[in-house]
Amino acid sequence: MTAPATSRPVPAARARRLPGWATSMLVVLVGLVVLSITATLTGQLQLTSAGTAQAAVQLLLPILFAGLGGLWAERAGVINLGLEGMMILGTWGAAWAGYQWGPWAALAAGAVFGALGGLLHAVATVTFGVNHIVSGVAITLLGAGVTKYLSTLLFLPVSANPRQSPPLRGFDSFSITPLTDVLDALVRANLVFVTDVAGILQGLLTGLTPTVLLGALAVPVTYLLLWRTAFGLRLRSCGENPVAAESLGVSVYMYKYIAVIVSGGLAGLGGAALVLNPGQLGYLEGQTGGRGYIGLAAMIFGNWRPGGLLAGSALFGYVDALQLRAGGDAVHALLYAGTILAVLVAVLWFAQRYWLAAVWALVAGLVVYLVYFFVDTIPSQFAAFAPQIVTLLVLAVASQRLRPPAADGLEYRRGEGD
Amino acid sequence: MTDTAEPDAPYAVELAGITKRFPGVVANRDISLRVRQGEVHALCGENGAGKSTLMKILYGQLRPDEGTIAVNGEPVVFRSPADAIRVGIGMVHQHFMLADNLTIAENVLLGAERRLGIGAKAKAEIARLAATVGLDDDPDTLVEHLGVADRQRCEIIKVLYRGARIVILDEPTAVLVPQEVEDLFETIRGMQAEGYTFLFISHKLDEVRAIADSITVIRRGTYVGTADPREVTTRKLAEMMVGSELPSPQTRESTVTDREVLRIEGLQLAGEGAPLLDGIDLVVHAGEVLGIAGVEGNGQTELVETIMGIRRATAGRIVLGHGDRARDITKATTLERREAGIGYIPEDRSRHALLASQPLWANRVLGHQTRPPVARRRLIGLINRAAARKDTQRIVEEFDVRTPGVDVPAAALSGGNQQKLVIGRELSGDPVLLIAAHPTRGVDVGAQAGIWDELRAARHRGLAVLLISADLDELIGLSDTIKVMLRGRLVADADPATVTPEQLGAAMTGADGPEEGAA
Amino acid sequence: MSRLQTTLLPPLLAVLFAALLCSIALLISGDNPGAALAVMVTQLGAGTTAVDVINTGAVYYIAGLAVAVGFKMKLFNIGVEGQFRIAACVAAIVGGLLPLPPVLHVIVILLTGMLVGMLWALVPALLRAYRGVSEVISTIMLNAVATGVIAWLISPAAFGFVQGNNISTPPIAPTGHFPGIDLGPSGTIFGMVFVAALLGVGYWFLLGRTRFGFELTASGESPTAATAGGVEARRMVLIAMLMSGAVAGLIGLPEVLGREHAYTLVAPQGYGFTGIAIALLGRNHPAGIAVGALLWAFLDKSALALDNIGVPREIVLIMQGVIVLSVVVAYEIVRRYAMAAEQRRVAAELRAQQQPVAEGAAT
Amino acid sequence: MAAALLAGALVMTGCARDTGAAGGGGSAGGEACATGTAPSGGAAAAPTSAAATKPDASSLKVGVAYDIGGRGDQSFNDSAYAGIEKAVADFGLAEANVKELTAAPNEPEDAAATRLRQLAADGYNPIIAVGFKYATPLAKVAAELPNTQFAIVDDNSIDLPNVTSLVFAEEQGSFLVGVAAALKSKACHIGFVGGVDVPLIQKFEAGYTQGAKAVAPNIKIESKYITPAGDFTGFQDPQKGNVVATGELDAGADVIYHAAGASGAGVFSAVKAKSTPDSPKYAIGVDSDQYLTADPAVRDVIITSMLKRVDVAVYDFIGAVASNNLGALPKIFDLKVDGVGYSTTGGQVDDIVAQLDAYKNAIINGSITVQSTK
Repeated sequence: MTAPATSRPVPAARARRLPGWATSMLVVLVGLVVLSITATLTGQLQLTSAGTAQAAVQLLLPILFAGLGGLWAERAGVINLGLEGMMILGTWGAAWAGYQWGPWAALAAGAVFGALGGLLHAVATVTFGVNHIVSGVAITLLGAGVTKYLSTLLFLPVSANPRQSPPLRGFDSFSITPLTDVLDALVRANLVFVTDVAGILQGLLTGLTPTVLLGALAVPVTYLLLWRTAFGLRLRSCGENPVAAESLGVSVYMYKYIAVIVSGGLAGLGGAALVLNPGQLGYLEGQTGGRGYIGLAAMIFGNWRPGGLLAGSALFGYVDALQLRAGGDAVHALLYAGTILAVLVAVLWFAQRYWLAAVWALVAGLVVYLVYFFVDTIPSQFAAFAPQIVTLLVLAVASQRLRPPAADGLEYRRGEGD
Repeated sequence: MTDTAEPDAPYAVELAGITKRFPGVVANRDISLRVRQGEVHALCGENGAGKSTLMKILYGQLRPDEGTIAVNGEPVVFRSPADAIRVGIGMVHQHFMLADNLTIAENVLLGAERRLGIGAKAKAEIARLAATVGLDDDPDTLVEHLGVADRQRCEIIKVLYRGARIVILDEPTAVLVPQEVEDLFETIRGMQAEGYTFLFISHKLDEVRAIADSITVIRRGTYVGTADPREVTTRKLAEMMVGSELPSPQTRESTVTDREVLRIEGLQLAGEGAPLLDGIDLVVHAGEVLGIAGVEGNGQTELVETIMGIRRATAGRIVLGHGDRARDITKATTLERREAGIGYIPEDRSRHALLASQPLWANRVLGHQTRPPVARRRLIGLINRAAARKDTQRIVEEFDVRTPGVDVPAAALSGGNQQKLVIGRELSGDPVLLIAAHPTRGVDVGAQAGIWDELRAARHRGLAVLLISADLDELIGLSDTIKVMLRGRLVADADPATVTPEQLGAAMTGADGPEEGAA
Repeated sequence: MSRLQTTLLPPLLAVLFAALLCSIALLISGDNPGAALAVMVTQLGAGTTAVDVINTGAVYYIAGLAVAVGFKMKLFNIGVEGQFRIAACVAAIVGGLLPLPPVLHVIVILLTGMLVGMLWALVPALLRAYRGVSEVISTIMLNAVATGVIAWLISPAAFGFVQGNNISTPPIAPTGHFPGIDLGPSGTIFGMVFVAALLGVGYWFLLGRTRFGFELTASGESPTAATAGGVEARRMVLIAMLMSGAVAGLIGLPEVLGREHAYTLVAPQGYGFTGIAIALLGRNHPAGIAVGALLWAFLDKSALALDNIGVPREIVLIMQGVIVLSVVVAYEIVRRYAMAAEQRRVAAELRAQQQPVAEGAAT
Repeated sequence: MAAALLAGALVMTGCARDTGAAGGGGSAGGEACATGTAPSGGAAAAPTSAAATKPDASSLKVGVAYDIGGRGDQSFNDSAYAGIEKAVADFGLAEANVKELTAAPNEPEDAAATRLRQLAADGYNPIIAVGFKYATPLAKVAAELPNTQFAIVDDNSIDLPNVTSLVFAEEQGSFLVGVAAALKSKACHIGFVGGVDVPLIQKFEAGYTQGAKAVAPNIKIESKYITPAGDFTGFQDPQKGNVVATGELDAGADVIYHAAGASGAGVFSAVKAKSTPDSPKYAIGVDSDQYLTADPAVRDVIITSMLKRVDVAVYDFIGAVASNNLGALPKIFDLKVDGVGYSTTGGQVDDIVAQLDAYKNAIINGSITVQSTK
């Protein structure tokens, strides 16, 4: 055999890189250092308090579930803009079952009701080839309508309120006490960085519920299922190249159906997490408040990967917790953190000789710093939407590095491939 | 139908009376095919003859409307490719079935995870198979980093990994240069010795005669006959395929003038790593067909798209016209270039040339939306629908587009008629330059001859043509000058009057310059 | 199947299917669907309901058009909601602050609305065109941000005007009111209804008769083919998004100019999302959108009567949801069927003309 | 004034103990919470509601147009209904002659107008509109129908002879619970959670702040709204209510007053979660006596609720219509007419009732004026 003469349209880029887990640890560490410096220098101690961390966990949970739902669907090539609707269905189902049979039933029913919404989306998009976004919008509309109708029918007699379920019994929360006690001591030691890290860890380990654990488990489980099993390989292949998958005997329709139904189920779990949240146990009309869409944004933010999604929803939950707890002053302090980050990024890019990008980062950092310097506090009206603004900014900066599944959102017909 | 079955050994594959209808078309009509175990059986036919459809049926991707399939003597019914794989059939598609964002290992393992799992054991097996087909990349490499030949190797590994004994190769040589074809044939012969059976689909008769043990010819969806490659002549085979005399792409007399129409100087297009286009210089004159030869993926697509303004050159100049009327269009938009008189036949008709669900007349407007007759002369910005219909009707008549009317959607037309419409459109409005990328790809024989005639006629009228084609016969037959492209550079010139396809192929891979003047 | 059939059949089927489904739901919950329908239809004659349907229909129509401009090129402007709200708010502020002569005052308000809608749409347009950020996500985020900006704009610290427990923008002087047609006890038809109709005509002309419309349709049908045909994708994204935003900027104005004469804290929300549903219902066609808008307005306004006979009003929400979902499914089925039929018809006609053709099936 | 002194002492010990928020922030320990003295004198004015002779409402057909949420909201819609029920019991109003309709979220003005017209067309008179969102439509409909009597809760912007405004001095009631909060706070640090940052809710905050400062001028007050104006999800997001309240508790507040509608449930659960026998935390409800309506699990932290007696207003209005004596209705339902007040269910404020009543009397007799804005 003679030496193969090959043409390489895309040069192989195989530079040595840190393994994924190390990169993420590094990112987390840098984030902590920046927050710690900011908290110390601005005096905004809420930035790294246990309470903020704990609130962030509560707030990120529904978003995380919804985002995982989005991840499952989009990895199989179906865009799920109906997450919000499926989440609403989940809240209703969870409240309905939870009221009668307790919190575990609430979780299960939330998942089932969400999955029903997913099934509908699968029928519309996979079987009938309806545009995914269109179907998602319609399902959100329908989900809201159905739950309102059902609540009038079923909750009104028991709660005397058509917009609300009767209160449910929730999970008991628990803390990992020995550890939190140690952390508490560290927090009180009042050492820069140590206190900050301990505070955040303490928040993460306090007030745990099975719902939180489920969320924490769902991320690695999703990763393992989708990236480390044959099932996941098949499912992902439907999102990358369904024609190829079909040619290898993968039942693309079936995997798409499974993915979208699981997606709905996860969104429904997000709804259940909301219903079982410590704030109020029960269904309340409009309580999802767009969290399904935020979940989708968090997933895109996370580059269609579970770890990234976790980071995205954590960022969202964190900023939201911060602005809810400490208001405009804390968001103002975030500007300071933003400046530090911009400078760090600029240094990094200078080191890699991306001159232009580095200069832009510096300019951005300067602008942010000027805002920080000349404004005393962020008006509450803007602070309230800090999470959305942060998400927009991150997407604007990072969108071109994102890599959606190749066949995401495309219509696929069996046997119509080349 | 021949009836020469050996009594003891059952046929590896036996298709009988296969009929498959698509809306408006019978793709396969009562086709029968018998493949002996351990042979390389070629399936020949022109583009659109129904070869791929037949193979998709054998691979379970399509279900026949009528007819039966038997494998190794056992009658089988395939509901999906999984069923076909189970009885030992594998298929390497003409268009690779690979997911770019998955690794080699993942692509191979997909659908065959049960065999060895997806862990280390499976990867070891893949590495072993990779060695046998000459693929030297790590199994964890993303497929997007592989070149064409390596992708094909990856496809063959997929088939082997599944334990296929009967391998369908659908036009495997279409994307390969002659040297790579020779490598492929080596591999096939080696595997044949190990007892594999091959179904080899091609319309390249020399290749078929070189590799096949027996040949089945189909034409327009029907079975024509079976031939023995040792006995049949190429001419006879061709007549079986085409049903008549082969059309020839020969140009008659030279019409080349010394009037420059297109001048490209030092054209550069940056890529992520190596440049996609590197220092391209060329000149096309009025009445000249300049052919660009090259293995796909060496920058032809990028060259065409840069000339059309779809991509922006990072350096260099593109000048349209000559003397006083020369115009630097390097920074012009696609529309401005079209308005300046460039016609464009893209390589991918359905994606780049047509609006599938729009009527023919609306497709006539595309690319001409600012120019009469389809745009109103006085009221810039308005579309003249009546004139668009009328002019579409003209194209339909002049270019023999077979359609019931100009209001049917483009998707309702067959590929050849779509292409004739596109060519008619691109030759409307008196262009000075036509960029034709693979103008006869996926077109039936009759339409192919018609398209060649149109290109010749336009050249005769003084049109400058930049022709890109993977069909070296077409390229040699139509061009006045040929340039060879390799890794984004023009590496050699060739005279179509003397060059052979083999010489061109060598130049395309960079192995050897053709004798008449390497650049 | 004729073109008329492929256009009209799907929505009809969808409405019937939705009605059937809702009837079943009502029967299960022990209500009489016939009575519900009857009371909804009679409601049209009651009070100002008929006029309200027309007025709200006009609002929905503008919303539908705003969404449809984007949909036409597969651009999903989910942000119509935020664009219309912020535009209405700023337009009301400008109208309330500027003392201007009659006609000019209204025109300035209208132009302000369009301009602000456009500016708010500019952000996702730029992000999409230059950074590749999906407009779906960015507009969802911007809808939320718009709420914050509006909250600030109408706060007393900025332009707010406290009236009892309500806050609003400064009231617009009578010179800035858009006169309507007073039908006495039946209500007043907004003058903006005619603007909406004109907008529809403009949309029809723009899309069907102009180069821009052609390029928009081409980009939606096949971005790659459009690019090769000299349509600049980036420019189209920007223009389509900005046009969508400009039209969105008008959605809130019928109510601001014709009734409220200010933008208040309790100004209605959700028209942007309704617009999506209506654009889908009407298949982005100006006449279809009109029918969809009126149907939607009828369902909304007449649903108020359901309270009278104790039927949960929410049944209408289900009905609307089912209509949208089934109409898109129905369109898709009919589209496929029609395309296959068309291919068959073309092939059959050609066969009739000459010998059979088998080409093009297996390329 | 022993109770006040006691409270002051408790506050001081509380401050000394308090370590503030994580990381050593929060209120400085040991800072004295100077306690103002409760006003003295001024006898309590006799409540003026309920006329001497019972009006006869048996011939009336009463229509009610509720705000979003309608009956069952455990808030002012329910409160309005309570007034109707009382009228049914006292004035002989026939239950069959009452018709209720409910608004939908984010509906445009014409829907509200249609609702009112519908009631009028069916012969209901008087018609009560609950919520300020009815203001503009009611102004229009009432002008069209001069022979129908209307009332509107929470709005006084309509100047028509057939429209009666039923507005409340929420700031006065909030003042009293502010007093209660200051007296009950051991950390000299209290909190307020508003649902949506709108003028109506700002009135609650204003009164609360003034009341607390009247008791303890140096008191620290955390104040936060869940959402800004226009984003009405703040009234229906208990999760965020919980986060906001927890934030205030973490900042050191130990009594939280909410005016956040359904999000208040989250406030209660936050307070309940942070409350320990050693350092109890308290919550104050709003509108109705939330000790009675909240989830039983959190009731023990609700020490009082600011009462906004929509029921009284509705009841009085129906009585006034029945006896054709609308002029006798108060211009504003304030402390004087028991239009606002505080609840004592649960007995947790029994120890400070004397002081609360002293402030109440001072407000009624005018020696304290409560501002409705900050």
